[in-house]
Amino acid sequence: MTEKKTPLLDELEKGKWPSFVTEMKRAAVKSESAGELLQVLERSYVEHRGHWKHGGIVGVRGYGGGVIGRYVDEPETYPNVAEFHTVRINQPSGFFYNTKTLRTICDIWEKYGSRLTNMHGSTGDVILLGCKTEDIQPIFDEYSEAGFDLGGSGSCLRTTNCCVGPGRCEFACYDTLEACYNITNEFMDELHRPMWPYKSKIKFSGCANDCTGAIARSDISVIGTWRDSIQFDQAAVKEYAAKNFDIQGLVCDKCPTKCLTYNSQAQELSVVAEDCTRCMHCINMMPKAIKAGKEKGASILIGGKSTIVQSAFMSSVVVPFMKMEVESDFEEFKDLVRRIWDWWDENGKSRERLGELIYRVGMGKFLRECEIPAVPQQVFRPRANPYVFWQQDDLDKSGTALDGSKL
Amino acid sequence: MTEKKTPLLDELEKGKWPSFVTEMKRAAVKSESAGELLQVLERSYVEHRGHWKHGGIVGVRGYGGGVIGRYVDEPETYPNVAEFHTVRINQPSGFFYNTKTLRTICDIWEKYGSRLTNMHGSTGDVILLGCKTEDIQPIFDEYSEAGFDLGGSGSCLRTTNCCVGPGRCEFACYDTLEACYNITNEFMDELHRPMWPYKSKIKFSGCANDCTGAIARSDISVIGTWRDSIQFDQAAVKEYAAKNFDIQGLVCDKCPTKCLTYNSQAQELSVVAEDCTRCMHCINMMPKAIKAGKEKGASILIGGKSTIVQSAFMSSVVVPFMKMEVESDFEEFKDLVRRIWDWWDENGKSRERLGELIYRVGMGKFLRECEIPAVPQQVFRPRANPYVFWQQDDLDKSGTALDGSKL
Amino acid sequence: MAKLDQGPPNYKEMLPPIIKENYGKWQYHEIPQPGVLKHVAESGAALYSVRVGSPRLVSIDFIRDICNLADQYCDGHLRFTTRNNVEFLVSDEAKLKELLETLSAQGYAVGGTGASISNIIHTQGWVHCHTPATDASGVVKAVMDDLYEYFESMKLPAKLKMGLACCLNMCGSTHCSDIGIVGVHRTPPRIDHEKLRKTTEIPTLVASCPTGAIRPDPKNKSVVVNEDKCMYCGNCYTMSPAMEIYDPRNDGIAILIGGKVSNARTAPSFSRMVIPFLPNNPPRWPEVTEAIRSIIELWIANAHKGERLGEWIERIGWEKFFSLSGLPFSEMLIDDYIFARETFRTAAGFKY
Amino acid sequence: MAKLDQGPPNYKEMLPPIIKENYGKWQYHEIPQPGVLKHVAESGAALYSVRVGSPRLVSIDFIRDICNLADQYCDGHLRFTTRNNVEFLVSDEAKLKELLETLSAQGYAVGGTGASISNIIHTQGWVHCHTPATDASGVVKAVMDDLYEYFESMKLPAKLKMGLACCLNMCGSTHCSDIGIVGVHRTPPRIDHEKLRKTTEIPTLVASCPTGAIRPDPKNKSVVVNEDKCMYCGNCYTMSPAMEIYDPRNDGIAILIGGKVSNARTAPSFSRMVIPFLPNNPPRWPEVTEAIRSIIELWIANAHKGERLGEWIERIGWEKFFSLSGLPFSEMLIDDYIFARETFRTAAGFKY
Ligand code: SRM
Ligand code: SRM
Ligand code: SRM
Ligand code: SRM
Ligand code: SF4
Ligand code: SF4
Ligand code: SF4
Ligand code: SF4
Ligand code: SF4
Ligand code: SF4
Ligand code: SF4
Ligand code: SF4
Repeated sequence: MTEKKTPLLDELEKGKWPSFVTEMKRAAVKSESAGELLQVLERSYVEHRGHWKHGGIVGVRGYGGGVIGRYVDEPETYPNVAEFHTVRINQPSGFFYNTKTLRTICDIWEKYGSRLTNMHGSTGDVILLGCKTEDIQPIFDEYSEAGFDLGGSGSCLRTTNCCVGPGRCEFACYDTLEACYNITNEFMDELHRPMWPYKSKIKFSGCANDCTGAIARSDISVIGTWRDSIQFDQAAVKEYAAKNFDIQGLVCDKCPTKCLTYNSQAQELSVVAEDCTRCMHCINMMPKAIKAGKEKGASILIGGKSTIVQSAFMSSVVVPFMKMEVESDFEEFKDLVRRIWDWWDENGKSRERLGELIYRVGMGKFLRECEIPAVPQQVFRPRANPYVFWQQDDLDKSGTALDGSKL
Repeated sequence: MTEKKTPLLDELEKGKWPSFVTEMKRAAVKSESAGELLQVLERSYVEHRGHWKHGGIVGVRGYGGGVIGRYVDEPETYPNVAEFHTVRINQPSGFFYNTKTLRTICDIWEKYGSRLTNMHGSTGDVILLGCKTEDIQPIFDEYSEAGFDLGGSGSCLRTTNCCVGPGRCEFACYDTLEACYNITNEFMDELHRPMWPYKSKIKFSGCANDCTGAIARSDISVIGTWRDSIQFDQAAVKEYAAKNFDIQGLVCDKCPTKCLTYNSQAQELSVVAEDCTRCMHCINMMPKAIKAGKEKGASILIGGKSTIVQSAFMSSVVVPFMKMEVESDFEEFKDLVRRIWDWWDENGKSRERLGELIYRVGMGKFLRECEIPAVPQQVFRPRANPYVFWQQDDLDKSGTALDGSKL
Repeated sequence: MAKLDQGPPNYKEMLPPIIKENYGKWQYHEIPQPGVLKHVAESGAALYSVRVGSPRLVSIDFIRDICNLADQYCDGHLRFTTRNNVEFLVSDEAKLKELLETLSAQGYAVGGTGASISNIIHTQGWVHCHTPATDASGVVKAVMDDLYEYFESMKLPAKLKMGLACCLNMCGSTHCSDIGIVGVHRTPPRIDHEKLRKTTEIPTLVASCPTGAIRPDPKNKSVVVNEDKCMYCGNCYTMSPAMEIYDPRNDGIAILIGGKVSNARTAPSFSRMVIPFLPNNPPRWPEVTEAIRSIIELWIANAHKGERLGEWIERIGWEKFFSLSGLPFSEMLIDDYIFARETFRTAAGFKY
Repeated sequence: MAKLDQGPPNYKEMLPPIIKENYGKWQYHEIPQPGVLKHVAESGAALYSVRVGSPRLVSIDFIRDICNLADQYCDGHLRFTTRNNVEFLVSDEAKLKELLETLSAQGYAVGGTGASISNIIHTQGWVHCHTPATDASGVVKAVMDDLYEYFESMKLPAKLKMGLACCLNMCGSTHCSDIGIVGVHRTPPRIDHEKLRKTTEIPTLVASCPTGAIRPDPKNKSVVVNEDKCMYCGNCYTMSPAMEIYDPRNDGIAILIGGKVSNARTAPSFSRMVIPFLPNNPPRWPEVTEAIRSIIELWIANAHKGERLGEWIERIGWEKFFSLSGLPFSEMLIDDYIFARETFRTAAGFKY
């Protein structure tokens, strides 16, 4: 298949890091499109430019997204990748797989596609990289039959994503895997039928280490936390001390609020719980000895996104603490995001992400209209200007003649 | 004179802080306008509103500013303050006076005005508070004769201002008094004949304590500093130690860069000079033992102003270090501000302060067009977005077809 | 004819001999007692400066009084500070005690040095300006009376610098003060269409509104204000007398705290709004004096030695300040202007 | 007919028995060696996760290979990480050593745990996207080859998280990475007027430009670009295929550093530009790999233990970073976009 030479790409088969070129060549053994893709890429390496175009809308019946249309710019030269679309398959929570499921993915893709995938896309999907327009519906049909569904693309709820959480992490403050699964299922319509001003993303991290990068990468960032005090196992503290672990220097001195004290005599830790910001540092350093509090839940932060158009935004706190209970079906969270999306849908301009909208119209208006109480946790610091929008109805206007007449 | 009652204001003659009401009453003994001013003010206290209007342009021949026109809103009721203008007299550097000069100010004002003044206005002027239109020119003529000049108002260089500096402060890193005097004299035309988009202010502080509030209150902030290392008098350090002054806790622990070390054994201080940011803290705490470096000068910061219109701005560094030498007549500084004002004058919109203009068009453009080198000291941190305006002339455009044709 | 452009009086003529002799040669200073600075020069000479509070709005009688004192104790030399206090410059130590006694006898306020509250930088208010939302001198008098103990002593954790501005123009430079007292309007301007037609250039007026709330109304040869967009800055009133914005029932005072301008330890910082509105209640503005006193007492009780008000709050966190102070938090305090974004808590770490 | 809206496969069916049994009951973890995590549950059960680097762009053959390994050593269970690595989930300690040996024999890359460099989050590049200014997989391969020693060991001061995005859309989320590699265009879009007339809604296109550089040109039924206002973001090209922006001679890579997303110790922070441009030099992008290596080595040499790249730079100051690194500073690195102001040094304190 790959008779044509790829001298530049071949260079990238050397070195210790696993090679995507090798992977492309493996795919190309049985896939003509993968073979041509290598040629197109080699040419890009020579010319320092890409050769792909976006184009007409491609998709499956009943959905508005999930497929990214892509065409090579010289279809005559590269007929096998003239159409080379991407299909996004919604991944299982936490990227957990059994081999049967993975093999099913491979088997179907082998029938129709380039044999190339991304495991996974940057949002979280299984990315099936490169197929023809005519095959899109059959591909979907077969995957659907096998228990898979498409992920998001376009102005919709995008594929949600979560950290490994309680599946394998002692730090998880809520069930990220179940939250992601349950909430994704709740919002199937929002995921599959784009109808908003722009895309919206949710990421679930079990604690403030934020292993999904939610705060930077999702409009709605759900970050596990707790409301009471961190807990100590003082026997385990002593074990760390016995191993000459520098508790004072590496743990206490780096506590951002200096609320953690090490008594080196007694070899015991103590904390001023109300001053702890639950940053996770001490827990990270001494997982055997320090644990999160008992009253667990999550902070909800809103507005994260990358650079286009108004600059990158990080999410910021809107609900400092919310219970994320499987038992109550995450109702409080679902209600909240519904209110927020409705508001955004009503007020947002085309291609305006949630964070940009809040910035444009003001956090105060956002909170008021979404019925979220204002609390000091929402800001690093209060406003520096005195330009308050007063609710005119709350004022005593009896003496104010607004028509210009003297008072 | 003040037959009329002022029960609310009378309340403000009580208490330990010196009373402006008492001052107004003293003036009112011989000044009818001061008497009426008391009435107007009492009425404001009753009604919770002001009674002053701005109005037509008032001024003196040859100048475009220096006088603030003011009229009461009910001239029939208050004929003596129907016209009640303010004259701004440029103060001597550092607010130093001999009593002869002060008495001259009083004597002339007694002849024409309300007998009321502000010592001083918030920008720095001697504020002569309240006179009639017809008296403005004679007032100016007499003050001028006696060696005074008007300060600024309108879209001009405003009255400059400086800290006490070498006159009485061991911290002064350049001669603030002379700089203020010399530079004010250089820019008489800019001060007296408004011609810019808006006002521009300069304040001179002898060190980073910034006792004029320059960084917050002036478009051009000249803040004394040094380029080499702070100096110690170790004998004096020992004296502080002997008095049980907590050198470690109150000085070293609060050094922002932790570059200052106290050897409590030897009772000696040492510094990593290249890490010192010259914040003044240690010098403030131990003025007998720690001194600024020998190579003194100033940092020039640009753009400070208060809230109207785009929010308050603080000045930011444009020239990290400049010699401020009396001998060279402050030439480097004068050249710099001329370039900056010219650029502002050319590019600024009406009522756009320098800081707002720089924000609008970009710091990079400002630096480039004012021929100021870009250095990392100008920013806390570099840009977080990749939206660089590339100078197209520096690029290799030979392969770029800008007319839309294929490359 | 008046001489033009002769510039301010030459400061050199104002300096007392001790300063001329030791100009730029000062070695250190001490504060022997509140209100008295002792500066010692390399030559060994010592200059005593006695700081006296001033209402700033003073009669020429006041100026003549202090001139008399300066003649008597300072060989005719004195100065004012950048905070409008008077400083008597005493070069003869013998005269220091006498001066202090005289000042005390005559009821002058001596203090404002070191870890104290000095005078409040302030503005014109109802005395002379046309846009005030509150008075200046009156509020200052009420607050300084209330806090006088902290002016005449040096028992605060650090210096406390206050500013007052009677409207959002902020002539009092309250934007970087430990405590800023700002007069605020809360209702949109009222348009006097007739006056507007006579006095105002409409495009300039329209351009002056920072939020774009003013639209031209060509039919009416006037303008309309979109009241939802107005945040009552009064900039339009500065541009046009036909846009009156004062409103006795709704004007009042906002409190912003935690700013500073010195670079000592921490970078200069803006003051932050903690109370969006207190009523104008002359002559003594009790709501304002009480609010300020509570904040100061909280600071005294909790700050480390040497910690400015804002430095303390930044250390404990603004959310903690609100819980300690009991001040109500509301969306009014959340920034929604141009640079709002940097104030949002883009982090999962905070105190409850 | 396909079933609609059935949602993703249920993760519960994917979990190995040890996880089902100890779900939410994990007690602590250790990293016995680079690339191996040991999680111990309250029950005493221990799960070993072996992390293997992946090129992410993989063939189904690769997936089948790892399935075979998972069948052999993990009872058919594995997962991927949020950074696209593979994790073999070994519940039987006996099989751990065997697995590691097999992986080593077959040339898999084991590592990426603890204080190491893990995989680089990245994007499509020249492989599949239409707006790239550089390739993704190729640059990642070149950089990871060069830094491989830091993947397979844990000798860094702290974790180092890298991201690559092939254009300013930043799908690789480089904006909060320790090191972000971003493809940048540097010349304005080239308008294909004919195509534009056929494909593009002009008002939408005009609205898409963040700097207002695009004006309608009604005469020509097309648009004009004010090149002085364009900062080459490519947003117009996303909106219209008639606005081609790639430019082989001038496209390349910018390096942004010092960001993070975790809340540990310090708040999440954006990455900051330290190198505005490096050329596209495939296949190995030597300028890029060298620049990154120098930054990392400087960090290793100077940071405190446990200090992320950005935490180190914030401690010493960015001006100091520039003097230590010798990287040239220029106005390109000074922000001039919407939130520029907060980056200006509004303080007199800095290092030379
Ligand atoms: C495939 C993927 C990159 C990858 O290789 O993994 C991707 C690829 C594209 N992204 Fe993205 N984005 C991908 C994750 C992201 C992320 C990361 C994330 O979700 O965590 C971001 C940053 C976070 C965010 O949402 O802001 C991201 C921010 C963008 C943006 C800028 C959005 C913004 O508001 O700033 C665009 C531009 C747009 O929407 O027009 C964009 C647009 C695109 C388009 C659709 C460009 C286009 O107009 O054709 C790319 C299609 C490439 C292709 O050939 O398939 N992509 N994109 C990722 C999706 C895979 C998946 O479903 O799992
Ligand atoms: C007199 C004085 C207040 C005082 O009581 O001390 C004052 C009084 C006025 N200021 Fe001011 N400003 C005074 C110092 C300041 C300062 C402080 C400073 O200079 O350090 C500021 C803040 C710093 C700055 O420049 O930003 C200041 C910021 C303003 C502004 C807002 C400017 C801005 O860009 O934000 C205005 C509005 C304007 O220019 O239209 C303003 C406008 C005014 C006007 C002219 C309002 C008007 O349109 O009539 C006031 C005249 C009052 C009167 O009745 O005389 N005044 N003004 C101060 C001048 C006395 C002097 O010459 O010494
Ligand atoms: C007289 C005056 C300068 C003048 O030219 O008039 C002055 C004089 C001195 N200042 Fe100042 N400062 C003066 C206004 C200021 C201002 C501006 C202001 O008040 O609006 C500031 C900046 C305020 C801010 O940061 O918000 C200022 C911030 C300082 C500091 C830094 C304090 C800090 O830790 O942040 C020092 C150092 C110290 O006191 O330790 C200082 C130190 C000093 C020293 C000790 C300098 C010296 O060695 O002579 C002087 C006596 C201070 C004292 O009163 O305790 N001076 N000083 C001003 C007196 C105003 C007043 O009447 O109260
Ligand atoms: C497997 C994974 C979650 C998943 O669902 O896939 C994961 C797993 C763990 N993370 Fe993470 N993190 C994972 C991505 C992240 C991310 C997101 C990212 O990489 O884009 C972050 C935020 C990065 C940032 O701040 O820029 C992240 C920030 C942390 C931190 C905070 C580090 C810090 O000091 O800033 C910890 C705590 C620690 O390691 O001390 C942590 C700790 C951990 C622990 C120790 C949690 C535990 O007890 O199991 C896990 C092993 C860490 C290790 O590899 O050393 N994890 N972790 C992700 C592995 C990615 C990879 O293949 O390398
Ligand atoms: S975010 Fe927290 S709970 Fe989730 S994997 Fe990372 S450390 Fe564990
Ligand atoms: S979680 Fe963070 S803030 Fe809380 S005690 Fe530990 S290190 Fe300190
Ligand atoms: S700014 Fe510095 S030099 Fe000037 S008076 Fe204040 S402490 Fe002295
Ligand atoms: S001047 Fe400031 S930074 Fe320098 S040593 Fe003294 S306290 Fe430290
Ligand atoms: S703050 Fe406002 S009201 Fe007060 S003097 Fe300045 S312009 Fe006038
Ligand atoms: S008060 Fe300010 S915001 Fe309101 S209309 Fe006037 S200028 Fe605009
Ligand atoms: S970063 Fe840009 S070029 Fe790369 S995949 Fe995303 S949209 Fe495409
Ligand atoms: S590249 Fe960006 S800035 Fe330039 S014209 Fe297109 S949208 Fe506007």
